[in-house]
Amino acid sequence: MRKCSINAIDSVFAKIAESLALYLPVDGSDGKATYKKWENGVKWSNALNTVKSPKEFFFPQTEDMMEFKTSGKNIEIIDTREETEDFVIFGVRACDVRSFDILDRVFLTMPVDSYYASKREHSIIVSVACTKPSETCFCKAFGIDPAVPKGDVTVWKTETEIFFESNTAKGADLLSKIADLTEECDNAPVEEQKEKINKIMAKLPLADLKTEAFGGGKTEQYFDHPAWAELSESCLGCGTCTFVCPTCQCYDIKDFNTGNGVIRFRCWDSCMYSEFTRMAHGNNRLSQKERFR
Amino acid sequence: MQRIGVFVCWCGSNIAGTVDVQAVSEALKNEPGVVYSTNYQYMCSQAGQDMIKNAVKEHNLTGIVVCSCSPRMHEATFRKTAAAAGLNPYMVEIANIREQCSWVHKEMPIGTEKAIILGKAAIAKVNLNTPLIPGESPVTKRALVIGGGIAGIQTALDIADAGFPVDIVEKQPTIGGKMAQLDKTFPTLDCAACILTPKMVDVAQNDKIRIFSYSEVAEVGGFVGNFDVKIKRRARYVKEDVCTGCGACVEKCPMKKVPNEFNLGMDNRTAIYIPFAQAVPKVATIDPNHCNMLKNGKCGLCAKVCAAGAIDYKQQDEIIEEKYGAIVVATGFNPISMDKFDEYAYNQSKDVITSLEFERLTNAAGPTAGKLLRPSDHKHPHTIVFVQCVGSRCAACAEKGKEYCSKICCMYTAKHAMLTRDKYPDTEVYVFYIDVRTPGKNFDEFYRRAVEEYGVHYIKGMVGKVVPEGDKLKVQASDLLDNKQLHIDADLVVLAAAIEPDKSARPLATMLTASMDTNDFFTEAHPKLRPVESPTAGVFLSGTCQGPKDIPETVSQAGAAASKVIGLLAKDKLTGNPCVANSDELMCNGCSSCQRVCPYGAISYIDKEFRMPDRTTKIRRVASVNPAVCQGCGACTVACPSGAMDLKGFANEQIMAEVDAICK
Amino acid sequence: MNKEYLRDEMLRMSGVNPKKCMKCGKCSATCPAYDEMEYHPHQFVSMVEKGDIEPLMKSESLYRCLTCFACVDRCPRGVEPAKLIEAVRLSVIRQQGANRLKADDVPAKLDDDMPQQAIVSAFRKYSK
Amino acid sequence: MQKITCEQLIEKAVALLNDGTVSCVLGWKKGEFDYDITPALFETEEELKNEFVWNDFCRANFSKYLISKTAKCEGKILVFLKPCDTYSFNQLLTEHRFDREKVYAVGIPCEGMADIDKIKAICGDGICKIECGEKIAVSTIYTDEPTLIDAKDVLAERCINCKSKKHVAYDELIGEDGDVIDSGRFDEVAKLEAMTPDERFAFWQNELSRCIRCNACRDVCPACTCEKCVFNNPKSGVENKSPANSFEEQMFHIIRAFHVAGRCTDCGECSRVCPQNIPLHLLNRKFIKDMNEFYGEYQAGAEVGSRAPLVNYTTEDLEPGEVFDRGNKDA
Amino acid sequence: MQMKEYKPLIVAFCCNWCSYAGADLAGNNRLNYPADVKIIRVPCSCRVNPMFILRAFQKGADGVIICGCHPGDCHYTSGNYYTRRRMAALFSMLDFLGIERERTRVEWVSAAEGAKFAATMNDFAEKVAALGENKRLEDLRCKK
Repeated sequence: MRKCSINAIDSVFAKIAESLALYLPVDGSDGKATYKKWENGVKWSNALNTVKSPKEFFFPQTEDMMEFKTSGKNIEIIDTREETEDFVIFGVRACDVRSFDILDRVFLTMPVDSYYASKREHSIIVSVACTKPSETCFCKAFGIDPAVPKGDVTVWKTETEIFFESNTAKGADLLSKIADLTEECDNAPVEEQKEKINKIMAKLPLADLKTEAFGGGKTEQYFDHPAWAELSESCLGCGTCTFVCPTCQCYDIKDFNTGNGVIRFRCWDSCMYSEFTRMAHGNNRLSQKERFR
Repeated sequence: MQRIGVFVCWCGSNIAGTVDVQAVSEALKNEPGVVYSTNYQYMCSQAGQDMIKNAVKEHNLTGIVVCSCSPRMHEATFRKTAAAAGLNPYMVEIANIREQCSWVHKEMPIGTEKAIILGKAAIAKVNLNTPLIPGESPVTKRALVIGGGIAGIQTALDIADAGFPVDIVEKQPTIGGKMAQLDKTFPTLDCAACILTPKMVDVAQNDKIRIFSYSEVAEVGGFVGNFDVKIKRRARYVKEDVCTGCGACVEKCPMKKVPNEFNLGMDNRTAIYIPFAQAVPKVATIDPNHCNMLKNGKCGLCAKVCAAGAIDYKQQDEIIEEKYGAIVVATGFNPISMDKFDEYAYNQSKDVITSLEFERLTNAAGPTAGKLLRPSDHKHPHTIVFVQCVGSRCAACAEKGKEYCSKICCMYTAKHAMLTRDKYPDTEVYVFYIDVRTPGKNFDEFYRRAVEEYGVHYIKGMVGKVVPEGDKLKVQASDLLDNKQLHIDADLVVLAAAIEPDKSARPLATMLTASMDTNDFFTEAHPKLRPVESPTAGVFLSGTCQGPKDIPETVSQAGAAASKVIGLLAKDKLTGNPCVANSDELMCNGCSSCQRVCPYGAISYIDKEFRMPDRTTKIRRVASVNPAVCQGCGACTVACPSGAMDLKGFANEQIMAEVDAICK
Repeated sequence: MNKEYLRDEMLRMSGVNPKKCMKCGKCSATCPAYDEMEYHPHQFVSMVEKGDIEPLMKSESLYRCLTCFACVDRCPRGVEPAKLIEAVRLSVIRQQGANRLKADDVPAKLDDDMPQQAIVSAFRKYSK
Repeated sequence: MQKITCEQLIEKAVALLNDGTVSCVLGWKKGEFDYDITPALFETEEELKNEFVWNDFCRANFSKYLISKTAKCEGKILVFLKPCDTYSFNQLLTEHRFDREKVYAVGIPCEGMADIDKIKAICGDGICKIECGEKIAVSTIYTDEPTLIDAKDVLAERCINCKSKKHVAYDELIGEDGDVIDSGRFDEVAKLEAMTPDERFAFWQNELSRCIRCNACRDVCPACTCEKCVFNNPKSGVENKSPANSFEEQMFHIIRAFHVAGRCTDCGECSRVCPQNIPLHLLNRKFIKDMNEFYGEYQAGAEVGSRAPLVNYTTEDLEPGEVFDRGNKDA
Repeated sequence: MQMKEYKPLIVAFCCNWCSYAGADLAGNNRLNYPADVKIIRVPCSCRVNPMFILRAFQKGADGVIICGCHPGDCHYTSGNYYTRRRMAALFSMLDFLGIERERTRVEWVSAAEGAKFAATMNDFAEKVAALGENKRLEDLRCKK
């Protein structure tokens, strides 16, 4: 485990940014945090989390897939993919780190989504432990430990210091880059923080949330539960939940005619939309209740 | 996918001079959907059109793009060509590479480049064209003529003559209008009554014509071929079908001091009256404002003397509903009020009169039995001053006069002057004029006769003021040619008052959604080529409601309007313009935005049952466009937030495709 | 002096557009001072339009106009001849020493029948 | 603090339910947390007594729900309307979006609603309990004592600039009716207008670039009641699910604002639901302000059946080029 | 300082009855205006949806002008009055978003005003050219 003073963090960022693109949560004018590329003067946000999850680094909201150009009556297909440079996502929370596992299960199992895979390969994830979870947090229910987030490097932030620990070779490599700015240390303050977080977690309103009711053969049992009707009653079908969700991974593939050719791109889709999975015969989710469920 | 043929026209050198037509047809060959592309010297020629027809057959074309002159020129031509080749005429688009390309750009490369882009835009549009079939609606074979003056009478007679039933709505108790009040008519000087009254009788006797006199149009709904009209028949307190017009009631009526409007108030009539001897229908009418029986229930003399038992004091206004295929507006004119012309002392002296009053004064059936006597003292006037352009050509003050020329005054004043000198040679007659306007057959000769043969003093100049002094009227005027100011002691001053549309025209125009100009004259669909049609389909214009005109002109326009009506009524079905708005009921939410902007009232709402995706049904209010009424302006399409409303032939997708093609 | 310049100056000063005139002569017909004038109101309009301003400037007519505005009121085209006359008059009396009525002249012109207002307005009209 | 108590409303609702006037009640109920009060349909006295809520967090405007609920419900629906909600209510009636006969509207006075972001800014995250009384008492897991906050200090922006405390539609009113307020709601728009075009462009780029096109603004908007939005309709030519670039972000918001122009009652729901805190209401207010200035004061929803400025005209209207001249004069 | 002569792309929506005919008249009289102006015929200026205007900007137009009959002369009686209000509102909104004012215009051109049509297009093209490329309402994908 290595550490540095909290005041030194900007120079750590500067060091990383020398060789890698570095992204981290930054406060916006509206008080909400978003991931932004680090450059001199950009400050790491204290916010608990960003509005949009970092899944966007691997699975952007819109992503060009290929391009067609026509000349006369011939069509040329252009691969618009570019080699991704290595990049660091700094300050990812435990829950978001876990979401990558879920996305990986979708995008990295056969057939592998090469667009996703390429970005995933080039990424170095630096997670950060939570110290002040919100009342809306329920990560424990999914077996996520907010005090020990996964990722290539895990970071703990105390009042005065920042602690680093690498979990992977990529992570070790990153830490070696900033070795000059950090020093080896013991993990006592980190352990102390972990304990504190666990106590807070127990106090959260959703601490007792259990997921046992779902999964396995129980889905059917709950499929026609009246709660769906009740819950979907006030749903407007806006889709915000799916767009901010770190694990929602539905997308739509569309063509855009630029006038000089056609760009085929994919963009996020949401199961909350009435158009979602609409097929020639119509839609298999007929009302907001089905979509909500 | 369409199979499009592109035909580039050289228009001789008009296009080929600045546009490389060969390059254009080559470049457009590769556009999506294009299977054939060629160019030719004159595409609109018979040979050119044959070329298109052959290409349609040979290449199985489904769409045609002609790169040529403005669509305003030859779109119709090429649509007919397409139709002749078995294509839907609306599968043709024109790229305007002449007026908007070769004629405005000088350099060949620039012109060619633009022509190619315009061609691409037209191709992009045709790719999205769909065959359009004009809607059809049945035609009610009955016409309505609003106004029973000479214009309305002539129109009604001509329509009836072609075998179609016609109804005339006249707000006065009799038809006849202004012409019935005239004495003689220029330039032939036939007596107005002698030529008008036989026509009135014809109307009365024609079994195809119904007269709703003393009636007004209360409401107009529907559209061309299918108007629904409510006519309000005002209570005349006399049963029209029973009254024989014997006049016994008029004789006995004790209320004899009612100003007689037919003689412009220059004498009196009774409370129950027949406007004039030749009135049609010749039926008595009780004036409720003056009848003692109706006002306070005391009298009832007329009912007692009526042998036919036609009097009915309890009669009520009645609403008649009728369907019509066409409506003719013939609401006519009135002289403007002289109240604002203090300088002419019209309101101060009885001996300052308008020309229409002069007509009554010289009419044998008028208040003086045709003798020209001054209204004030019934003496014969020896010096008469006629003033032209009173309120006409007056641009200074809208409240006072009218900016336009009233057209008829020069001629009737010449007539009045001439007739006065003819009957009373001892009278000095002065006519003050700004210009004498006499275009018309035998018109100028007529005016010259007044000057040369009858010795009327025509003076170029204007009357500045008229001051009553004793029994004389002191007239101060200018003589511009002599550069003198004249002072004439006149016995009678006659003002050629400007004419204006009848006051009922404006509310009627609103009911008909027919447009009017700022002077309240009805606007014609085209000032030259469609002079008797209103822009509102199925509404036609006859007579002075459209603009000042004399009797011959009115009669010819009345005939023209009738022929248009006959042309319309002769059809069993009307085919409309297929480029009309269309609402996608699945998307429409019935918000009414479109209805509010529709200038034609073409949009209505219906409750329609929809099958929902979850297999339930739902009743929703949705917009429905009447294609026979819609003129295809597209105002509704932009008012519609959901895009449910679209315009056929100019659909959102089509215009966007053009934008895309242009902005490549 | 340049005709066009003079004309434009008159039009600018008066704000009148003589082109609106349809030569009906109603201004002259209505003018109470017609016979006193060498050039009559309608002539003012047409002469100004043609640029024949100098004869007008020399004419006594300028001072015969009563400025009663009858011509302005009656003109069917809204030409406002009196304003043109006023403009020509002003262009004369604004010249050095061209005041038509000097203060010294006033006492001599007084008579008992003349209303005070006439004096005051004449003084205003005829001197700068 | 609200002047009307929750008990009063429950009592009214129960009475109307029991005497058969209405068959269901559209009201508020507690969500997962004390501050996320959600709209709910109540059908029994028991549900009402157990779950109905009325406090400083009952922000949702029910008007839009009436479209689907009136179509579904057999009998009449009781709906509680805050003054601002009544404008949307009327506007939807103007557009024939639901059957007035099927609604029993009870107007309730509103003292303004609290903005949870403002509360969190004061007392931090981890809120476990909120009690609305004289003051709003907020307990968090990080503090022992609840923080007491004056509701006036945490009013939502739209409530600070409340345009009217007057109910323009109701069958029955509980409490006293207020007046239309001369609010400063256009101040922010005027401030932007006073900027240079470059500053304005920068401002909006910063705001709109955050848009994730979740469509929450549209879906909550009581004026956006199209059966199918043009942005969902592949045939419209502007359909998109996600904004690919700054153009599409701008286009969505320009067109949306244009489509609701003259129909927007300025209820502020769009900005409330935006997860990215984009001040969308400013676009709508710009249209309202412009139209007030160009064509005379017009408040959408103030009366049923009124003709909105964009579906109306006079022959003397100003020319499109003149709107800038005016702008310069004002600036 | 201009690198290459910059040619703006201008889309003109012309109503069929007045302005399109006015453009035809400009052609009849051989009155020049820049070839950068491309005309799209619409039945009435009120057919022009704000979406068309934005679409044109998206696809690379640098200026959009809408021409219709003079107020009071609309073939459909009131179409251009609605255009006037809609475009006033839209232009004001574009301005509010910081889009250059001179990129959009409404002009009334009658069928008799060929000269006005040409003059308007010359003037508009000049003003748009002075602004340079449309950067604020562009869709970079369309500029590849």
